[in-house]
Amino acid sequence: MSVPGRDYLEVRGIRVEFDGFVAVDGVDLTLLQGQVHFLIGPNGAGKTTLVDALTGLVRATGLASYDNQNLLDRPSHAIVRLGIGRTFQTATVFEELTVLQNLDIAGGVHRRARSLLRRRRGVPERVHETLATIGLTEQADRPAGVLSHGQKQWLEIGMLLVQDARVMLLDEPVAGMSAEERRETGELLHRIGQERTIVVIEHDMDFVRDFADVVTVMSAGRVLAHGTVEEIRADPEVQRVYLGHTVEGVA
Amino acid sequence: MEVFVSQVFTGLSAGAVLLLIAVGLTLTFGQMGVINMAHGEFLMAGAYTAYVVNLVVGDAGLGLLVALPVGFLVGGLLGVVLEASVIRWMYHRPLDTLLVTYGVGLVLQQVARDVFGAPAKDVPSPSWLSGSVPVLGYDFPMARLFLLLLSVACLLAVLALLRRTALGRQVRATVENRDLAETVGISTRRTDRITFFLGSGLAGIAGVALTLLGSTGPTIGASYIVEAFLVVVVGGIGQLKGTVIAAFSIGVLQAFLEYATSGSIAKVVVFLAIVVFLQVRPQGIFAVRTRSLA
Amino acid sequence: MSRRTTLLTALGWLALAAALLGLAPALLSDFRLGLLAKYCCYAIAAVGIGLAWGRGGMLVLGQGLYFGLGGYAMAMHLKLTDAGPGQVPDFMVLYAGGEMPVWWEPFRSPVVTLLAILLLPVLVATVLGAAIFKRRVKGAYFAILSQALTAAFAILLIGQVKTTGGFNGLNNFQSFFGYSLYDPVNKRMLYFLAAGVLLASVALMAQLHRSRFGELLVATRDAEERVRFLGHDPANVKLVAYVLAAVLASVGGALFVPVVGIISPEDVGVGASIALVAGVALGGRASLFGPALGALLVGYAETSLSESFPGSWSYFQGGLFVVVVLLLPGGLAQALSALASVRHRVGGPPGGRRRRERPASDRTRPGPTTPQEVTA
Amino acid sequence: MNSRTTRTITAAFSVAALAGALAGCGAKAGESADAAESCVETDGDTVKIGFLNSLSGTMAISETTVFKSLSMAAEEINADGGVLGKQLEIVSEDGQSEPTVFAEKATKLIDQDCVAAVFGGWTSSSRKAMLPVFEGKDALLFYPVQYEGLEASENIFYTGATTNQQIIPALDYLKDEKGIESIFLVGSDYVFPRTANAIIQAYAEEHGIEVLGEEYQPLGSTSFGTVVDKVKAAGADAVFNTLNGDSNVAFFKEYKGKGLTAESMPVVSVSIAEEEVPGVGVDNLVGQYTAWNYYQTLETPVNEEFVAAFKEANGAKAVTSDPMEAAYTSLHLWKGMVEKADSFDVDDVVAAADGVTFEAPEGTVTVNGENHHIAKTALIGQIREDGLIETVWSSDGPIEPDPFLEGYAWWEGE
Repeated sequence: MSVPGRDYLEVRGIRVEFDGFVAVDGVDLTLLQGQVHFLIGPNGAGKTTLVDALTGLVRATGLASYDNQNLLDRPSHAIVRLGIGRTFQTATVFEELTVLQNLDIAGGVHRRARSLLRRRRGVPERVHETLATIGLTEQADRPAGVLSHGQKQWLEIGMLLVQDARVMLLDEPVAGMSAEERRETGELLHRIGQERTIVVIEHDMDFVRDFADVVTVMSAGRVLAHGTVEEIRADPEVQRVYLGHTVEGVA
Repeated sequence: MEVFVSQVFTGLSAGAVLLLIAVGLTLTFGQMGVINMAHGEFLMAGAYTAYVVNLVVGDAGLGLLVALPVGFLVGGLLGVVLEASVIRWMYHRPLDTLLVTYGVGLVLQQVARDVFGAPAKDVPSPSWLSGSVPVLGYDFPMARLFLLLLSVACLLAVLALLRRTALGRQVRATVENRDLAETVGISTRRTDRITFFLGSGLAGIAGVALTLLGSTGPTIGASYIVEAFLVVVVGGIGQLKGTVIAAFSIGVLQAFLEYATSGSIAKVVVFLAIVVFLQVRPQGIFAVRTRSLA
Repeated sequence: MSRRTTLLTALGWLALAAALLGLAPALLSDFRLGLLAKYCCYAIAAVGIGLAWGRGGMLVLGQGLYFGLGGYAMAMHLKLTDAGPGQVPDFMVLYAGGEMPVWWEPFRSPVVTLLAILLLPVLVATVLGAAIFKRRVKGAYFAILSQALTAAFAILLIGQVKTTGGFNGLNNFQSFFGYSLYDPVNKRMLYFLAAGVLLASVALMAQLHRSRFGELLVATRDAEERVRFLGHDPANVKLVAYVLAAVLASVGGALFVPVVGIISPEDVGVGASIALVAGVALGGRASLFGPALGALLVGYAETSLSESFPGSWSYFQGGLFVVVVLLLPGGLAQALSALASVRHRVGGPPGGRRRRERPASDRTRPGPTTPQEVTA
Repeated sequence: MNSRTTRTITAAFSVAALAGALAGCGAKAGESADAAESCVETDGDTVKIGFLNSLSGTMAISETTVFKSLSMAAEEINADGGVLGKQLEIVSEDGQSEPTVFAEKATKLIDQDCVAAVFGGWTSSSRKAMLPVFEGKDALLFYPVQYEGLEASENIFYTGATTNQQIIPALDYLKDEKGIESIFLVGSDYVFPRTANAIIQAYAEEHGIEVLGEEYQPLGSTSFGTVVDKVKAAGADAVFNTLNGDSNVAFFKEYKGKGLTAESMPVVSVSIAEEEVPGVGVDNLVGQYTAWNYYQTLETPVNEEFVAAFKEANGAKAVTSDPMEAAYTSLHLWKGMVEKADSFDVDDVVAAADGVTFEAPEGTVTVNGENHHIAKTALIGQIREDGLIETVWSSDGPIEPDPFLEGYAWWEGE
């Protein structure tokens, strides 16, 4: 069920500048549905800033087209309403709300204003499904604050699912997770990635190698290379600038 | 032309008063994100210090000169006590600090009322500050001129302290990035306390100086505090140059408006103008690019 | 919200209703009942502050503005009905040569007046709130702005002696919608009205607290940026809470006028506005009954303290802010629930546990977070 | 319990509350409600009276002294055998400088404490706030401060000056003695200065005096730079000052700072009495004028006794002033009325009021039964080096009170 214009996110010539410092310098990317994209690069490469630009957090010039709309013209919440969701480096869930309430609140975008004034009755189907998908069914009634770090990340991803985000931009989702949790997260991403565009910013090269369909390497605000894990490994430019001295996992 | 000159000077001197109060606020607000509503009462303490010193010394001129440093100490010590007893526990709750310090202010006002009595006290002005000097055909009252100079002097002193000393570097580093400052070995606790001493001490000086213009009563500080905060907000938090511009522009704007309309209308218009201004620049005149501000 | 909480809430509400509508009228003299009616008016405004501040995280230091809008609208109507059709209020005859400004004219109609009491605050709060929240002015900035606005409003009122009664305010009302205000029976009626409205507004809050909107508001308070990435504009969420708080303050002010018999700039200024916050802080800003009970308690304390020790009120109010906000940010509600060791859930006391919201990347480069970071 | 039940209960209660409220309704407007029965207790050896002054807040500065002189009067009367043989029992309440509180406390004094009369109030706003309370409950208030006139309540006795006993004589003085041709008006922004200045405008027009400016500052304002600039630029022959409280300090400091003096441009103030002079600073005030009906320096035996007694009670540094004297007088006048009526009943007291006199420190005062004000002598004073005020001019005997200025053809209500 491919909706025209909604099966890819196209980025052309995005540029972000802070007081003369160019953080993102003309990035072009095409992110297709059904693939798990990884965005890697050294600190300061501009990965998070790029995601910030795509989600309306920083001003950027260029074009980021999704569903025939230019994202760069819109405020954050309107971008979300187009079906683009993101997570942050530090998991931000509503710690005083329960897991269930966290998921439920994420579904709010699709509710009409009047229903907001009513109390929640029963659990919406989508929330149920999501609880199962992210494996938190048993924690449904516990405050999100008591979840483990990994579980909070899953909850965030779950919130994106309830939101029905077609594009998910995940900023280091497995940082601080155990090996077991990483594996589960990776599988989760592949499961939900079938019908979605998933973009993951990541430093952990094992994780990248195991789960990436496509990898984009950024450096100094530019795209250095783009391709499968194997192609990236083979790219001499990447090896010279980046892989050679920092990452042993891929080289 | 005459009106223009007189209103510019009147406005500048009113701005100087605001500046003197707001500089201290900018320091504490900027560095610690703390909204100290008791700042006005530190000012009041400075004014009463001038009154007491004058009684002790018995000479208006000498009294003023003694009262300025003593007022600085009194204000500063009150600030340190407040910081150590209350504010340090609340750095993560800036909004609540506002309410707590408002409460402290109420108590201090009532203490002043109980100690000094409700009637306003007059602190006699030194003879060398009575009368006026002609500037561009305008009789600039000596007292106001003194205030203007004092306020500029205080500002320069603060700037020198921030720019030239090790302490100043620590303060600026803390404003810039508190966590980073801590990791490079700056004791932010100590820096906070010193900044609070400095900011509150300036309020004390402002209080001493204000006795030249008006009476000394328990509510003298409360009458300035809202405007002083607006100056800080308009200037951009933690931005001394913004504070300076804001204080003088608000002072001059008010002076002209008041000349054209009335005192009440001028105040209302200035307040509304500030709200509109913040629409255009929610960050104030100079935005700070730092994440440690609340 | 669990069944048990719902039951407790309902029982608490019934107890409050029984106390206000049954116990109080039976036990109190007319004079004391009149005072209680006044506290009820404050409490109605306090309920709104509980929503905006406790639940929404907006420290509204200027609710006097809305209290005054409702109060003055009501007062103008009462003055006009006392004057009689086509006539001009007494103070205008004395101080303005009998000239009445045009904008007084609509308040002759009781319907227009009642609508104004409800809609004026909606209008003003929407315009101000939209301007403020859309520009992401929040935290301390917002508190200071709201305070400056109410200060400006009070100064404006004082400066317009001929149209607002100036510093004296509006007073000397004879009747309230046709009922004599000199009759003690009618004064009791007013008490029931104020108490009834208070109960209704608490009930409205109960519904809001457990509604999805209530959850969204708490979420916005605790992590505004995160809410933005749920596809909501936090400005709108806050705006709704702010406007509701404004309406409640306005209604409180409107009832205050016949109950107390006067409205003056003193009742709407900076001091009066912060005094409203005092009760909310004491009772528990985020709790359901806290703001109302706190306001009633503070009102009572003010009266009884000032009757026995003049001047001690300042110490009490000041001390209350220091002790409660510093040590008991959740107010008496927090103390009670700590006693009952009930674990709090949604919207438990936020103080002390609120984290600084920093969702975006955290690096040493000039970050992407400047516009919304300034306030916490 | 589910939410529907809760909601139903809520609705039911709200309706019940509303219904209860409406069902319990009493008199409609215009109908006479059952007049509240007075609960004043007069059978015992004592009778209660209420003092209502601001003992906290901004007005405490002035009103505390009124409270002291009222207390002194009560002690004197009690030592002298009381009123109709009953000792006075004082119930004191704090008005907190807020009109709303004044109304509330007045209600308490009347309903709860059942006092025979209340003494106090200072600002116009406090009086205006209390007026409906006293009229509604048919009780008595004695108000001791000069005010803007245009009022005569059946339930209030005004023992301070009305405008024709203070403002108009001051203008007469300026016109006849000082020969001024122009004047500048400065006041705090509230009803007394506004009304006073309206009267001055009308007077000036009638007598060919030019009003060169009329400036107001919010109450409590201390920024007078611009105002004094305007005053100076206008260059009037005199300034009429109706500023209140702290504003006077800032105004006079600014005035002096800009080189204006009592010789070059005299200021007549109507709200600065002996009590306020030290706060404003004698240096700033020496030589300036005031308009009142009493000064501490009056050389009459009654006043010397009054001043001595007040210093005895409150220390040698204490000074006496017009409002204090008017408050002191008000209690004695009430005593006179009660004894003339031989009753504490409000209606009897009011009926007996006309013509009651008292040898007050300011001279003989007489109650006008029609408008409830008292005849007083107007005195223009000049502030001396020692902070006291010296009479420089006085009216020819007591002036009959005329709160609505009916005897002045040039005044038509503004």
